[in-house]
Amino acid sequence: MSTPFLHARLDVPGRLHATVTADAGDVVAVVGPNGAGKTTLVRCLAGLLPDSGELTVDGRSWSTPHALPRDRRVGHVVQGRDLFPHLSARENVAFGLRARGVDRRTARARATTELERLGVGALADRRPHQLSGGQAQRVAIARALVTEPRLLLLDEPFTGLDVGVAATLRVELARHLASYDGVVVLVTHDAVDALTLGTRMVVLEDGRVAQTGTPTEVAARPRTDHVARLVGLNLVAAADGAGLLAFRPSAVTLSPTEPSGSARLRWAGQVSQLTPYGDGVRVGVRTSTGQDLIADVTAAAVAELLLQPGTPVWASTKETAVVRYPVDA
Amino acid sequence: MSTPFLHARLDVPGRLHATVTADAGDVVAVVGPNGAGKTTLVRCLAGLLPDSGELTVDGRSWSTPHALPRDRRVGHVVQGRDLFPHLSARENVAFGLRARGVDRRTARARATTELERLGVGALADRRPHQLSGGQAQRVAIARALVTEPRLLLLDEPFTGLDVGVAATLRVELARHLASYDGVVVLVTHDAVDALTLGTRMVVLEDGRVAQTGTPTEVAARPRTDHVARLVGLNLVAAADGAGLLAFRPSAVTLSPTEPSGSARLRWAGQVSQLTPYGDGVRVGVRTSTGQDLIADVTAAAVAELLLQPGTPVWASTKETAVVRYPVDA
Amino acid sequence: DDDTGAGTTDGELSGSITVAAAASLTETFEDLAEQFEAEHDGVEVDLVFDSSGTLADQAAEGAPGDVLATADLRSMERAADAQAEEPVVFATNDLVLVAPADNPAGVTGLDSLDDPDVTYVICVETAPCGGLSAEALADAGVEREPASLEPDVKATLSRVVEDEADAGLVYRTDALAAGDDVQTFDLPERLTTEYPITLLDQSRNTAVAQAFIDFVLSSAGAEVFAAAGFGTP
Amino acid sequence: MTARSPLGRAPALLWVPALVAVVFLVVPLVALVVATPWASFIDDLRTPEVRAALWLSLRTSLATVVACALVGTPLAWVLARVEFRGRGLVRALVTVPLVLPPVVAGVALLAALGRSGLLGAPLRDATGLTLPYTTAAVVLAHTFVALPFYVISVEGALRSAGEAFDEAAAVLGATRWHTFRRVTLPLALPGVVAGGVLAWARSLGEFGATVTFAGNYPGTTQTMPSRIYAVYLDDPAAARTLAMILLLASVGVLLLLRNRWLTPGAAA
Amino acid sequence: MTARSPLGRAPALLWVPALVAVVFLVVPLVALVVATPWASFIDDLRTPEVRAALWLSLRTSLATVVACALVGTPLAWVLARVEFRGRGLVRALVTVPLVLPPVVAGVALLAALGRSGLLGAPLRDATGLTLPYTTAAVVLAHTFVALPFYVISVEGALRSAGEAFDEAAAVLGATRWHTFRRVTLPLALPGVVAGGVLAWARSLGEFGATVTFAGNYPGTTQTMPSRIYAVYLDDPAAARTLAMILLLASVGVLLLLRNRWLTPGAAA
Ligand SMILES: Nc1ncnc2c1ncn2[C@@H]1O[C@H](COP(=O)(O)OP(=O)(O)OP(=O)(O)O)[C@@H](O)[C@H]1O
Ligand SMILES: Nc1ncnc2c1ncn2[C@@H]1O[C@H](COP(=O)(O)OP(=O)(O)OP(=O)(O)O)[C@@H](O)[C@H]1O
Ligand code: MOO
Ligand SMILES: [Mg+2]
Ligand SMILES: [Mg+2]
Repeated sequence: MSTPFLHARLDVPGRLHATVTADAGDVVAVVGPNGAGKTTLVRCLAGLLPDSGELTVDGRSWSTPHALPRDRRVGHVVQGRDLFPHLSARENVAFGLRARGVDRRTARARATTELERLGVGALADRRPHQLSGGQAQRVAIARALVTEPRLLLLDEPFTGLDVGVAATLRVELARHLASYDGVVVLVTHDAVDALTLGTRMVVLEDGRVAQTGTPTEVAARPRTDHVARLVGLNLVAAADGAGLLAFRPSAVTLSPTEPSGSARLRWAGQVSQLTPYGDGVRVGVRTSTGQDLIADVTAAAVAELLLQPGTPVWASTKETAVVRYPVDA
Repeated sequence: MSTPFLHARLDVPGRLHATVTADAGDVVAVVGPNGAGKTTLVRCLAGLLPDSGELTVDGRSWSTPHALPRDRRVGHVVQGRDLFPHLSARENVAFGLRARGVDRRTARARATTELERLGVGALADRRPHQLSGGQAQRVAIARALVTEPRLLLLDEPFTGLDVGVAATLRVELARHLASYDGVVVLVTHDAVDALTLGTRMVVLEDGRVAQTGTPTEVAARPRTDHVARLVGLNLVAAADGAGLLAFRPSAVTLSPTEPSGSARLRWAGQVSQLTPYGDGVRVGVRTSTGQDLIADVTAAAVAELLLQPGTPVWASTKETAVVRYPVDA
Repeated sequence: DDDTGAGTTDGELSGSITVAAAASLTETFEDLAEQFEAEHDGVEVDLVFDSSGTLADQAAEGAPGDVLATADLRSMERAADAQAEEPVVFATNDLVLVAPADNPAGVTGLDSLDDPDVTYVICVETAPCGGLSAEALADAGVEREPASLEPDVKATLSRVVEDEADAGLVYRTDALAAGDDVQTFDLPERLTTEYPITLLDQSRNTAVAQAFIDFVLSSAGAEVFAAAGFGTP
Repeated sequence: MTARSPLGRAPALLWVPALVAVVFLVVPLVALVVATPWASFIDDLRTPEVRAALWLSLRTSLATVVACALVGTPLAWVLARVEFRGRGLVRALVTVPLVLPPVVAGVALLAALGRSGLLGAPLRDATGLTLPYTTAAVVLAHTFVALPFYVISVEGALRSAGEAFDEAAAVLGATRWHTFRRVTLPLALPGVVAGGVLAWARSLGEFGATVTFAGNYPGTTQTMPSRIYAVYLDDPAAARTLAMILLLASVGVLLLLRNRWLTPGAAA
Repeated sequence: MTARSPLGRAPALLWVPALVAVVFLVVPLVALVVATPWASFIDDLRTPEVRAALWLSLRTSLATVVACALVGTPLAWVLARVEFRGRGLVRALVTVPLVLPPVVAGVALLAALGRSGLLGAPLRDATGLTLPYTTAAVVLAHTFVALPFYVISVEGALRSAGEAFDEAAAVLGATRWHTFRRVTLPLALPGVVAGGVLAWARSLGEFGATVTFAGNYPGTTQTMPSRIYAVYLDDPAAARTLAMILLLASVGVLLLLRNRWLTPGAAA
């Protein structure tokens, strides 16, 4: 097997111990709870955090000898703001080109084009403090894209973007993927982003890789609570310890007494929360074994069962609605 | 009619001209494209931006004479980070209590409780720079909640939060709403948040209120492209100029030739983009009249119609799937 | 402050006085103060040294002090308002030419100063020694300009001692104090300055102050001054 | 001079001039150390005059820092945070004493606070007190000379700390004073400490203004620099030993401070 | 003193001490103005010595600022951004010249760069050049005294500007030098300008080190403070007029600068 385009074994004591690989053209969606180490991973790839690991990109080692950030050709959009406050939006975007020796006129022209592509061409002369949060985020993305990086690191890039722009950006990304053979690392808390844009998915938890695979695999067989919640599935350990069970909230039935009949999987518990959801209501149930389940039911059912937080209730689902798989497939 | 709990007529030249009212207990969801003036609105309510308008909260005027931020009893969670970098998470949360004269021990205890409620109790002694983005966001929310404000201003508070925490926070907010009679102003780009948490919705566009109403009303009859996209509807002007038409992407049929039959609404156009979406594919169509439509179709349909960007296509929908309403209802 | 000066008790002197004296009087006045204190039990003499002009101005401003001794009559005049009596000249000093111990430029007298290889310094014209130096150079017909006009005579001497200048014009007492560090050349004409002393208006212990002035003017004083190279008025 | 950092080595264009600067500052110190007659060091340290001068210098320089902190910090805050008409003028006026030669500063202080001065005369008529030639006058002279350094440096720090956190504190219910104490000041602490060090150092070395305004009396107004100057007039070599004593004392204080306040960590 | 702001009025606890500070700094200046014999102002300004001294002061103080900027900015950057062993020591060494009384600074410079000094003697043997009594020596003396002020103030500004933007620039492909010029320096500009003003002012008022190291000769080494001191020895009143000339000249320069560099807008 040939070496992958990106091969990273990253090690930051106490914060991250993870191996990530990707082929040219891959979009690696990194998901995980807050504090899982996603930003840490991205910063290691950019060369901003010292780590003791191995990193190979496009056949070249970036770890021995340690390559400086400026020599890595990465694009980086960070969580939070780091636009240069003393430069206009256009100068911010042109910065990376100028730093790489592109002449002023060309750099400005390309910066303007990139800003226009992201819908903020009219704001090119504003300073960051004169931009709204979402406008600033778009400028930051333009700044990362314009240098045509080999490795594009996006740490929650769609944060604060309005729906229209987020959609545009997805198209932008698709365009980039089609026309170049680098790797995109996309950190996100959004299931749709991870599933629709990612070609691989990496689930981080406590600094370790809890699961990898294609988005479809991961979504179908989540291995952690976090991913299950992310893709909107209930995840429980099988009673016989023989594996994991995943099933949709809509496949959960609530009843006041222990259900008999074909619903073979059942849990006694209490209603923990009620939220309107779509046309119905999403009900959180905490089972007597301490498991959290979600059930999507109709408003009529809520009224009929007199559900409110604290109401004792039985949750059950049919064996046929459940995907069953081993813990370490 | 009695005066509402919150009555704001806000005026910031060139950025905002909007009137917002809310009753005690309301959650006002503010939505709108980037740069619409949402943050500006929130900062005016907090007293951080000078505006020439009128503002009455709970029967008292905050505009004549101008009330200082510290006298307003508002809670404010901002877009971006503003945790005090020199204080630990606990000290950050305790700050507002201490500033209002609560003794040190009580303040620390309440801060700890609040941090625990938000799932970051274990990080109470860390400084902001030692927190991940989402962890910091939770501390910021705890800091705003702990002072039990009359007006809670949340500027994209769920940004960067993992799914589990965002859910917890929704419960937290619900708890707050049940136990006190203030007003929450929630700025969000997330349709689910706006629809499930809001009791009123304010749509801002270019610094003006483009639409208000209950979330259900607004979602059912969006008056701007932005809201339509937000709630996932297509919005077109009726051909006879007599109103607006809204319909779901799943109600749109694509065909290679002009459809005959019951589909009375039809548009010729070109495919602009294709994105995997759930089990199917979301297809963007730009009509020859320059309108953008979205159609959700099956993967099989895409293959059959050989759809790819640029493919000419007819989009149509049945009159029965369409909600029709006047422009200024 | 009332307890500092007790004046006379049964003809016995007691208490402390402050004597402000020109910097060039440092060693001699320290010597005299010690002798004076030894002669009068319970008397203390505090000494303050600075440039004459500064001390005179401070005395005029009312600075605490009992006796003022300056290095020239001009500065003494600046304290005219604070003088309790006519100043009396108690010593004189005259200008000499000095060169570093190894005399690197081979200086032999004022004539050498016209040599372009000789770097020499004198006092600035506004300082007492500066006026005399200008006179000396004019008398000798020296045309080359000095390298620097030092703010006071000690700075001038220091340039020579430190080998930063090949020659300088200073007072005989300074040259003598520098000992082996300098070679000294007498000038063809003696150019002297006079040192006056006076009792100050603000004195709180006039008895001791007057006794100290008398001691300075006594033969014991003259001995100390002569040893340091001063002339007698 | 250089070390590994994730951002790469320091470029020669920066570290070469930095090295030049260090050499330029250090060589004269080394030369001074070499030229010091160390034999007399301990004896000089034992002289009561020297000990009195050193002690006075330490006390007055400390008092100067306290005075600067008490009135200079508020002034820096007002200049950095409050918009008012004439702010530019006040800032210029604060800078002016910087350019006064020290002796002139002393003359100005005499003209203002001397016994026949603008404020000194009424003060004397009212209370019988005169300021010149007292230890208080030394502190006043030092403060006059050091305050502008303090204010300019602290104002810069306050400005760069920014107002965003002030806003957050205000919304949380803090008064401006509470905000100042708990947020603004702690955030600007590195700059405040730097300003304090500048003021302290300026005070410790100040000589011209002190001698002119406060005089040069052992025990009450003769600070180390005045003593050094007095001795220098008489015996330059001896003056060097004294200078070395002042130097070592201040380096001691600095090292003590560095460890507590000025480490990179404290600035984070 | 106070004005409207969204955050409220300045509290008395801050503006009262600020007012005290301003009064304390301004009253001596006013007294100096009052005590100046203005009649002779124009005549004094016409004296060739005074004009030469003023011109020399302006030239040398400007040269000093340039020298500080050229070597001091890199040194401040190294201290703020590069971690290396002995950084604490270097920082302490840089602070030490601050506490030297000016005359001692002059003595130290002589010991190092005088014609029989540590470096001065070899320099003279090799090239025949000596530094004392030259205008270059004036600039060296001023730089020695002013550089620490500059470095400490600029290091503080660089620290508070933070490293986040340096990182962003590095990832965008900028070298450290490019980052320094285009990001770090512009962001720290208010602090750099403040440092420059401090250095310039310190240079303009410096007297002790200059006289001791460079000497005092009209046209080449007699700066305004030296001239003022020389005149003061003989005629304090006349010295005040000269001081006023220096003061007005520097206020003029400051106002010119303020408008171009030091306005609040430029700091944003
Ligand atoms: N300091 C400023 N000076 C001038 N214009 C500004 C300033 N701050 C914001 N603006 C502009 O005011 C408009 C409203 O900005 P605001 O921050 O309120 O938008 P927003 O609705 O919060 O957008 P987002 O969703 O991107 O956060 C924007 O067009 C923005 O560019
Ligand atoms: N400077 C630091 N010192 C110590 N711990 C840190 C530091 N920065 C981050 N951490 C910790 O390292 C862990 C990983 O942080 P990281 O920022 O990588 O999380 P993340 O996955 O990006 O989370 P989020 O989704 O909230 O952004 C967290 O527990 C965080 O608290
Ligand atoms: O020249 Mo000074 O600078 O005497 O303190
Ligand atoms: Mg993160
Ligand atoms: Mg916003």
